Amino acid sequence: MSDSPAIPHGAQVEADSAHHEHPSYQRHHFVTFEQQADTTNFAMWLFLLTEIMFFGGLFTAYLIMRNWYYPAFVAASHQLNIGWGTANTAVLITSSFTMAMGVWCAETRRKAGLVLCLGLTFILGLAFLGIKSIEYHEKWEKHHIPGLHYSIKSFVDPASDPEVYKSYPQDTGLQLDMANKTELYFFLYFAMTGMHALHMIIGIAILGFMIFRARAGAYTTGHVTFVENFGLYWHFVDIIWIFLFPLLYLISRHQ
Amino acid sequence: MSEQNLHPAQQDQTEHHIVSPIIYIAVGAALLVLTATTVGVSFIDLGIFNPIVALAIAVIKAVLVVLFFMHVKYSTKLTKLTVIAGVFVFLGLISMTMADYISRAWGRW
Amino acid sequence: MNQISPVLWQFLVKWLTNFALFPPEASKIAPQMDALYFFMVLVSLVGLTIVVLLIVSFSLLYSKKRHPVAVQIEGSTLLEATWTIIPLGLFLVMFVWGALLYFRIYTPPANAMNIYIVGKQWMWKAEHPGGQHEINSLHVPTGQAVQLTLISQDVFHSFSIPAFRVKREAIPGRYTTVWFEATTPGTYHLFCTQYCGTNHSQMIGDIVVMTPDDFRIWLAGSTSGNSLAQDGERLFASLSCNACHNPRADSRGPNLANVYGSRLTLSTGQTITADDAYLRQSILNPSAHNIQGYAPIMPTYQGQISEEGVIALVEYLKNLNSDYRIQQTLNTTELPAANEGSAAPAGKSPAAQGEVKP
Amino acid sequence: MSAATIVVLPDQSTARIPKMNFITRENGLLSWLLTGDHKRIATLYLISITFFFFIGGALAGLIRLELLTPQTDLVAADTYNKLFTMHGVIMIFFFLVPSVPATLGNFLIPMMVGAKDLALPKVNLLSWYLYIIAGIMAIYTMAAGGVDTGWTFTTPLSTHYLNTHVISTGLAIFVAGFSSIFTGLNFIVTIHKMRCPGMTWFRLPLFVWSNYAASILMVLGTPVLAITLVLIVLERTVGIGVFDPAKGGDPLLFQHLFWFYSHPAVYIMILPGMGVISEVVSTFSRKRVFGYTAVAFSSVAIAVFGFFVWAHHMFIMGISNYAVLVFSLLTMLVAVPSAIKIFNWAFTLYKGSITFETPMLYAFGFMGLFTIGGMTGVFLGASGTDIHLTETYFIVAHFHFVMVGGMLMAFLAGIHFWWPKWTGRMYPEKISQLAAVVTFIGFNLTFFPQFILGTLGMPRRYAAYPPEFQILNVFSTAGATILGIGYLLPVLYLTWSLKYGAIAGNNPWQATGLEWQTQSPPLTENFLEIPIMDHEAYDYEWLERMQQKEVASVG
Repeated sequence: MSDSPAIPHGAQVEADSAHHEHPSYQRHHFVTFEQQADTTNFAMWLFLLTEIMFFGGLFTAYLIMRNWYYPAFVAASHQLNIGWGTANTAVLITSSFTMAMGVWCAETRRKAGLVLCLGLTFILGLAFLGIKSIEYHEKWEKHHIPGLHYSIKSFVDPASDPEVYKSYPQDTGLQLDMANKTELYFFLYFAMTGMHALHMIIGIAILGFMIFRARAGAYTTGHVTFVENFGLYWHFVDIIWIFLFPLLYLISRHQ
Repeated sequence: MSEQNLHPAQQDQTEHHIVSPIIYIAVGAALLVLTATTVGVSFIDLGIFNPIVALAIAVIKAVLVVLFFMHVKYSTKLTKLTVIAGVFVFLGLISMTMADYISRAWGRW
Repeated sequence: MNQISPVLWQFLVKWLTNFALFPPEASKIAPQMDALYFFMVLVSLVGLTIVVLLIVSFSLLYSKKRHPVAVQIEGSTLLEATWTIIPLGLFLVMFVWGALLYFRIYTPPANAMNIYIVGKQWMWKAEHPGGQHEINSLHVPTGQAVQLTLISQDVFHSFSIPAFRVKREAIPGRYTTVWFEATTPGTYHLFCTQYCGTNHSQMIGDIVVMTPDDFRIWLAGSTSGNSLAQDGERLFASLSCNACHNPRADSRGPNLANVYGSRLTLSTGQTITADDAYLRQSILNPSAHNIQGYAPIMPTYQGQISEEGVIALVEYLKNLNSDYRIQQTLNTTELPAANEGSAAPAGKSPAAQGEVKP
Repeated sequence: MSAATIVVLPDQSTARIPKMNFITRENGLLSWLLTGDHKRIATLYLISITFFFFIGGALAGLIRLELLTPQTDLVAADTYNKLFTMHGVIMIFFFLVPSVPATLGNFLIPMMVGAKDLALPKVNLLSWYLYIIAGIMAIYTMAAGGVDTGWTFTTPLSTHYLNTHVISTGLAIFVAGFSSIFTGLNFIVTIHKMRCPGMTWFRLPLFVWSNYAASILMVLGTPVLAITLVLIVLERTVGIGVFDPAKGGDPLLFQHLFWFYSHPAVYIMILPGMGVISEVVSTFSRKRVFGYTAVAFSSVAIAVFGFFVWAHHMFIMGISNYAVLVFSLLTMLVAVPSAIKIFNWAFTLYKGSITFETPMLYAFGFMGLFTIGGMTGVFLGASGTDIHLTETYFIVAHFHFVMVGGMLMAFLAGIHFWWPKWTGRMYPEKISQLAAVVTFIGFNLTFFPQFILGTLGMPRRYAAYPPEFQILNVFSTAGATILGIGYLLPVLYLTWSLKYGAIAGNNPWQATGLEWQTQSPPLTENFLEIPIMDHEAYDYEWLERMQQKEVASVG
């Protein structure tokens, strides 16, 4: 099988005699290594489908609530710092790019490049979480954590919040009942970004493990499936953010 | 196994395609430019079009990531179908739920 | 039999006298519902008979003994099309028929008498427009369309009258409606059918259907003094609603006379019909519908008025067809001082005096 | 019953269970707990779901006993509420959803497609461990005092008005959900990527098709339930308000999200059962399934339409009229593929050569009961009659006809059909036929009166009820007792057969599936060498030719 030249990573490996010319990383129940790679790739895609639906419930809730309590969602969204949001988007997109490059390095068997790319992705991922935690901290200080000493002061009286009021001087105070609904916005904000951050944390943990293994040369001998599939996961997390960013930060900028 | 009887799993396999880094750089740059665009546009008051433009740009970005970073452009039909199925059901959930909420306001008839 | 076991005999007699196979038809919609129901039963029986007949006759005809060698048949497009299209057609008939029925049950006629129903764990409270309160029972006349406007104070409940073939969930935070026209006097079951906690099965009551004359007597005999609208009027005054909502030229809020049923223009430019749900929403979540031309200063009364209080207010506003009444309340705001302390007429505890029965 | 039979057993005096098979391959508890073999995991699943089935069944027994009299005399109302809640949770999430897929599907799909194992054996094992963790959490919940929200977790009741173990139950279902996601994912990947040479899509046994359809539902539906349960847990712990009307949230949103999973879940439960019926009906009438393509595509159609009918659970809850129309129409459409299947199975018998072994009896039971269950579903899908019948015993009877009359019958049909393959031994035929008949009678006696009760208006989830409903409830309870015996019998004789049953040989039913062409119990690798599929599914002539060839070569 593996003597077919069309298959770049059919790697001539230290084949044991029982399993003629099968690479060591091929599981026994697959006929060929390509089948294995294809299978795990497809499985990863299906897993991402479940992830789409997992976030789907939150997106649905967000759209419905935004539709209902539009002024509250607009006012609450003005609390988010577009600067940090943009920075984070850029960071995440860059990390996606380095991840894609990492996959390329693995495919073309560039060990140093792979370690570098994974390392960069790791650092960018941490940077994203760092910026996110700055934003979370700001919410904490302003008492915008739902369910926990939540305060609607900034929404009833926007002038009491000079930083935000500076950028949105057109904001008038919300009536009490509508101001209360900002808590829903912040809950959904924390649920969505929190769930996203959780995926990032899991991703970063796996990245750490991968860097360790990549230094040992595990992914540059033709067995790139793991790096590729992790790449899919990482890009998926990126895509979620690509939608979260405009929905949470941008679309209410001018309303 | 016999070489004549190709495993069906292999029939819809494409040759593993390595995407050139130039494409990655181009896509990465495009994504950053689109991010800048969407932020920029959000500072212009377009009324109802602000969310539409923002989401349209987000969709373009997502499609770029899916096609190039995630290699779907070079993948089998099966992968493409998988992505489409996921998006279809996701949109089904959102649109049919939203349809109930929006049409409630239309009154009885 | 009687000699063998008197106990068993008693038991059987008790059973058989209590035994029911089909619910009484006591509303105008019930026969229509049953027509569709029996049509569906018929279709099901025919379908089931066909399936059973096929299985039994094939089993007999083509058992291994009689028919040792099977004949391989690929399928038959014609046959398969038949049993795709015929069921589809039947299901579509049921769909249309069912939808017509659905809209009939949930679209009250304009002249319907409105009764408010409040569900709470674990009782039903009914509020008649005349101010009669009932708990776990509902008196209705025959020959008169009755609309129920339902709301729940806590969790989902479901107001079900099997004899009328109607049912509607009472949802927290939203009005739902259902209507019926009773035809046969008698006492019927009222069930809560949506699981609502520990004593769900105790949330039952009686629907008492009376002739119009009896009903009038009952109404007169169980009045609590004030009509629902009058309760609302007091509340309107005690909450000082009239401080803003009055017919003066410089009033801070829109004048509410004749507001019910009118088209209103919101500050967003949308128009909306002022129905029960709208009025309720405007009292509890006023910011959801700011009226064009008025500053959004209306405070929320969420948590300050009970559902019954809101109902009284809504009923008051519904009947408010002239400025005169508001001016009256303006002049007499100070008068009902005794009512000042308790924000809601619920404070007068309809529970205590409501269940006056004829 | 006809004496004619297709059972062909090897000569019992010389026959032996093959020394080398998946059971004897390795020994010791660890070899089972760390196995990657789909057949061993299926066995683990079979034991675990049987355990949960009898817990759920015991709870059902208590429910029926309480309903023997109109008063709350056996248990108090709150205990009764816990009983039916735990019955629902355990039966749905710990028995019905994993029943056929995780046991029979796990055992058979790799063999049916001619693979050595599922595509992702470790994920498969993980899925079983998740199931066990979830099961332990569910049992903990019961031991700690139970939960009384009803399996539907209606908000705001479940979030703000009850003080029982909602969180641990929610998390248990969350974990069980991931177990089922991984099973479904594994099946889809296996069916796409692991088919043996020659195994085209239209040569796949219909069991594979229907499991494939169910897997799609599992993969795309379950995550929505997962996030909904996370929101419920957050609502209880933090008080987030998305489902709380007092804070501006919407309890109907919960209903939407919950039923987005829980309606397709019904198809997750029934589709694999339909697959079993296709196999059994074909085998015992020695005939290719009538209209293979139609049956295959009807499974997929059910899966696709099944996603977009969820709001028919909410017709009386105040969703918009337009939504009612759309969802009611789609519900009618989804009923059609089920009708197609029923008639196709019935016509599979036409000009067949039918025998009446136990699996076939169960399959007949399925066809009759599922017809009733499906048709009564139409009563509930038509928006008008739904008003009167929903939330009453009619709906209880309807879904028990589908789930118990349909799915459980199919499960038992499947267990009896593949038991010889699984264990290498036959069970006593006469007593198993008796069990099938007892189950059928008990079932009808239990659940048919409930249709009448529902029409009368008896609400579901009532611990006490008006006295005129008693006589029908007594019938129902009596039926439940018979049904209980019907379910206990197979446990006894199947366990007995493990040691004393006749040796089954490779293919006791003369069936055509690839799984029957290997030894019983199979090897760990399933086949000595990867099979090549050179014939259509259910090709009995091919089987005959092959057997003649074998006889010739032996002779």
